[in-house]
Amino acid sequence: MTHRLPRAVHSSNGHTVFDEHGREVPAERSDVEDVLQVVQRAAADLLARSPRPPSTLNVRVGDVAVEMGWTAPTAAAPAAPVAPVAPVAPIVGSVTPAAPEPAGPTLDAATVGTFYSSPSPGAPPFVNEGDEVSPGQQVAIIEAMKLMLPVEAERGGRITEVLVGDGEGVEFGQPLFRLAVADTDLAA
Amino acid sequence: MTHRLPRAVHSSNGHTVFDEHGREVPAERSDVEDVLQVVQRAAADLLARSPRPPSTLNVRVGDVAVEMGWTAPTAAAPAAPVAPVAPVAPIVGSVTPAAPEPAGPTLDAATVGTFYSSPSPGAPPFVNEGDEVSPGQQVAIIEAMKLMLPVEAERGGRITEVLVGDGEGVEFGQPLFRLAVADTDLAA
Amino acid sequence: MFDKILIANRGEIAVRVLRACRELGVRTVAVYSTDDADSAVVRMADESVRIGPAPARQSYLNAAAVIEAARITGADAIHPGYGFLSEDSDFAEVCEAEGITFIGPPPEVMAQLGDKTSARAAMTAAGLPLLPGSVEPLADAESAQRLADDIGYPVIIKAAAGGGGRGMSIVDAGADFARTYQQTKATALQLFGDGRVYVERYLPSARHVEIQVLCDTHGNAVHLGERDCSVQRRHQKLVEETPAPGLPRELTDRMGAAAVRGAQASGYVGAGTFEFLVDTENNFYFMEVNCRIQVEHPVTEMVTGVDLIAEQLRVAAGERLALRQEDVRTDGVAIECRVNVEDPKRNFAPAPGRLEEFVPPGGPFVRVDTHGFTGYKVPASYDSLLAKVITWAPDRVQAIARMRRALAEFRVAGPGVHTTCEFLDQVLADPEFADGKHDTSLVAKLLES
Amino acid sequence: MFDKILIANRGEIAVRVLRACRELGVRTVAVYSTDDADSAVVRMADESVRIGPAPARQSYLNAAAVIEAARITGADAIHPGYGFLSEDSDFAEVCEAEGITFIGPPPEVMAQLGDKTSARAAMTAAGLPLLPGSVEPLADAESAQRLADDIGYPVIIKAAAGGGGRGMSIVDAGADFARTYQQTKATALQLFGDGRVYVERYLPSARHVEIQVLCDTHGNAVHLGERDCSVQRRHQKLVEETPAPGLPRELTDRMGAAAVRGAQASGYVGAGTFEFLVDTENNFYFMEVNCRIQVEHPVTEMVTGVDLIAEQLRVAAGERLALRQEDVRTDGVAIECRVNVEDPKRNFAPAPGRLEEFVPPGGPFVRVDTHGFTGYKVPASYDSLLAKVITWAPDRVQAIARMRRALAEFRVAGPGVHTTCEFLDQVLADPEFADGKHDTSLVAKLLES
Repeated sequence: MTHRLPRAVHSSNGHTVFDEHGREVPAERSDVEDVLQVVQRAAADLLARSPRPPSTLNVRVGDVAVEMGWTAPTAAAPAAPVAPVAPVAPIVGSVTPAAPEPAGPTLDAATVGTFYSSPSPGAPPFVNEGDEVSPGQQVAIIEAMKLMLPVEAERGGRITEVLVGDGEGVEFGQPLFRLAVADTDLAA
Repeated sequence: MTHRLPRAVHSSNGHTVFDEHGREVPAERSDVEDVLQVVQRAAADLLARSPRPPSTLNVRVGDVAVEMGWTAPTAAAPAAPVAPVAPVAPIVGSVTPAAPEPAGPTLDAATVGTFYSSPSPGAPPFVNEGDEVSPGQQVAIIEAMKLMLPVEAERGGRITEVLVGDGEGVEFGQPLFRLAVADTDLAA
Repeated sequence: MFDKILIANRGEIAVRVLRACRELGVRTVAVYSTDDADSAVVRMADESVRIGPAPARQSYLNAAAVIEAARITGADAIHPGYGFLSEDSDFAEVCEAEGITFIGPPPEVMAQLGDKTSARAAMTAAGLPLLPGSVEPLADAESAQRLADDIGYPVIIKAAAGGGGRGMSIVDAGADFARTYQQTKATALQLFGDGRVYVERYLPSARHVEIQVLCDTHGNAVHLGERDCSVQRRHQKLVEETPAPGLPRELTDRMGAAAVRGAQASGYVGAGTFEFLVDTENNFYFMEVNCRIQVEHPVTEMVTGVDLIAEQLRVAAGERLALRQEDVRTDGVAIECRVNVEDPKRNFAPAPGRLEEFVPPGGPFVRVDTHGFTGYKVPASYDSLLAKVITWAPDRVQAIARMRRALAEFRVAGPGVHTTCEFLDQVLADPEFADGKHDTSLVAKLLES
Repeated sequence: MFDKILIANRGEIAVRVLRACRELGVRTVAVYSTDDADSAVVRMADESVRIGPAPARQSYLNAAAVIEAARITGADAIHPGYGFLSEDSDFAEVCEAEGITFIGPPPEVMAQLGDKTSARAAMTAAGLPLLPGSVEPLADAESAQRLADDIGYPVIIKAAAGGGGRGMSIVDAGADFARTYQQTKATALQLFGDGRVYVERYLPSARHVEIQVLCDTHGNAVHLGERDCSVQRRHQKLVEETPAPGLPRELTDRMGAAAVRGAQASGYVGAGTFEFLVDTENNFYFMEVNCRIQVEHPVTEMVTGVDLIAEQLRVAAGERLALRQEDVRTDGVAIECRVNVEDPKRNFAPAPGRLEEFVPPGGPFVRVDTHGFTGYKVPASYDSLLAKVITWAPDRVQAIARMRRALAEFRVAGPGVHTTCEFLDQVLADPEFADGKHDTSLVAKLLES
């Protein structure tokens, strides 16, 4: 039996990044799932019976709470008096991060500077999408104050996406690479 | 049986989703479901019976709470504060003004002025606590702009409390008397 | 000075009056309708009295309720703000009879100046220039048409009892006169209960320039310079500024002197505004007197340093004006933008609602007069003015830049809520406005384009 | 003028600088730490760059990160605000080397004036009066003690590299000197990495009065009058005002002239502040130069009409000062209160948190500089200044009344959040303050009572 639950992954930039699909976590999740399902059904039923879409919906059972809110249209938006309703599904499975990036662990910039994907102009990049990297392996350079600072993988995994172009400026904490990490690694 | 649960699943505007520590929830699932169903039914019934869509709806039974809120459709609607909602009872029998006084129908001042409980100084009051009044019966005087305006009972009932002292100033809508009204009358 | 003042108004002006009271150590009574129970002035006032339900006729226009509220709270004066009862000479008279000071001119002065025809007669007598037209209300349609033909078209027909841009119609050609005349009379009767109208020459590209005066009960009067209110939409002012751009100082000084002359001739007391039209040849013509504080008074305050509401209170309390004309110095340029909860995209339809976000601008030389706050629900029952943003700078270019900065940082959001901020910015960005060469037709041109 | 300015600061001053940029049509880059991602300046800026985690050392004090942020955004100038890197001459030098204009005095001038001993030497040479004491840092404890004995007690021992009230100790009697001397040296070494100290006479009831100067790169310099900053708690200013109450105009004019002389002698460029102590006999003594914009600069702006930040930008861009000394006119009185998120009941412990309610004061002659807004979470990582409330009035009595009105209407609430509003009101209500007879001991006396 598998259990799907939100699981927070804290990345090094201090922002909370969530696994979108729910990873294995070692808690007794069957109960969790059941209670949440109950709560969700309650919320969904309430929504279905609601004469018009609510702007907020909270369902709480003891320590379990589902709270929904729909963003009000901004002043610039057309005069729709009622905000569009989000689908119900995200209530339970919802683990989307606050950041606009899709979920998944990333390797982030440790400093502001200019990102270089290869050791020198014209040279092949340190890593390509699809490459496996091991912890400590150099994957890029960030130039800051004329110093070439190596960027090393903090963890191992497979590079699924290079998020910054060669020569682009990056800010502190900006994701540079997206990684696919083995489940066992993630759970650690 | 214990359940390890996320402390709160909070989906507001598609933003934050918490999984803080995973906490013990004392309720049994079946109980949860039962109580929730009760609460949910109560909320849905309230919605169905509500003469017009409420702006907020909270139902809470012990640890179980359902709260719903709607944005006011347009600004033309009467002031419906998006504040925590009053007990469920008034939704049905709503006869009280939005004043902070305890529930129960009241006879309210129709104008700003000075309240007199009797026809002339020294005379006995129009009504005393415990008196039965019938619709249209004069119960007091409000003096405004040197005019002695009779205050008449809008409805019949028993005066349970005189809320304003003789000679005191009253504002528009201020409750003057509290009434006890027969249930049949209230439901009408 | 008074002990306790009742503020017979709502919205930003009620807050403005309260602030002046507080700074002078005067206690305050707010009155409010059911819709305004959670308003800023009610939160801020020492006391508050609910005077009626939402409709203004039953609350803010309900003289009896306001007087009773003053009586039960023991207020010794009433500040009427603008609109509502502020120019109601009957109300001022009742206050007087009740021993409550009405903060404004004496009732008989209000009555004389509030009626456009008697005001015109008084100002003609005081030697102020008027546009060619009828001094007396028009007797009948035929004599009206003859007069209009004499003046030459376009002419404007105005309700004698009108004001604030209501009850007036422009006639471009003699053939249209009779019909418009009847319509305007009918409208005037309906709006003001008074069908008298008069006619005068219409200046299509005139500037609307007004003079602020301040008079005490001892016969002293000063003017505090002019305000240009030429940015109007359907006779509703949107942007006001001082000094009037491009007008020679010599001209505005003469206008100021004329206003003081008119005020003294009519026995005016308190703060008042003399409205003039200025044509393209810099001739000025008396239009009307506003016997109250104006919405746009802050621009005058910003360049003179004078707190006009505090001055109203002082002269109403019988104090002598501390200011002499030679003490009035104006410095720099001030602009006011009226931020309304209206949707410019839907023909400026009211767009009130709950302010989920409300962050007014701030910082150097920016003043905001508002009753808004985060969480406030703007009621639909009243006018749409939410905030006045006023900026000051040493010169007009900087004052405009500052205003555009301020409007850009004003954040107002809520379901169904729209404001005129962006539209105001369009006005400010217009080259004609930037050059100070605009007139009252600017907004119409912008909206057509 | 610059094309794009990076604002190397946070809080209210970052917003203040952004406003000046916007009014001048300059694009802005905000830099921010992880804790400040949702801050006002980040919301308002054209671009923003996260430069590090919450601790200032890794973000706002991280010169390399700031420079890199300027480089990747193409900013051509950096405004450092106050605090953080604003008086770091090394940072200014790096900016210069990188071809980025540092908005402040040249690095060598900053270095000279930033060190109290070389500043004292320079100002002595320029003919400014100094308190009796050591011009050079003290060589050893014995010679220090001898000097202190000569000066007479009380004396104050100050870190040469100190500032902002840190690294200074008062010695009341010769017996305590040696111990305090060692302690102060140790503290100075710890705080500033520089154990050099000097000693001078301590004036227990002196007034803290500072002069604002403005200098361009063409050798022109003006002063914009004084500010009195005598209301301090533990050397932290709480209330500032201009003009300094009770000081003769002739005295402040002389102080202004001295400041201009000192600025020109040292090759100063930009906005700077010369701090003086004024004793009870109206003698004034140079204390230090602050080579940056001051927190309390708005009071000067309110009485002169000069936008000091805009002037900083103009002179940094090489423009000549448009102001001559004779153009600088001051009008009325301005007071600033610093509203901190601190709990006066718990010895002014920081009390930050989420601002569930935040309604700043407004209306006539009230200015608020703040980065706060409803919903903002004040981080605990930085200093506690939440807002500066500045009021203006024709005279001091009215300015105080206005300030008390403004503080009373300032609504700030949230879990764990406290402000100093009420305490500030106590200061303003104090008869000694009202009379303008207070000195730097006022707050301590109020807190003891």
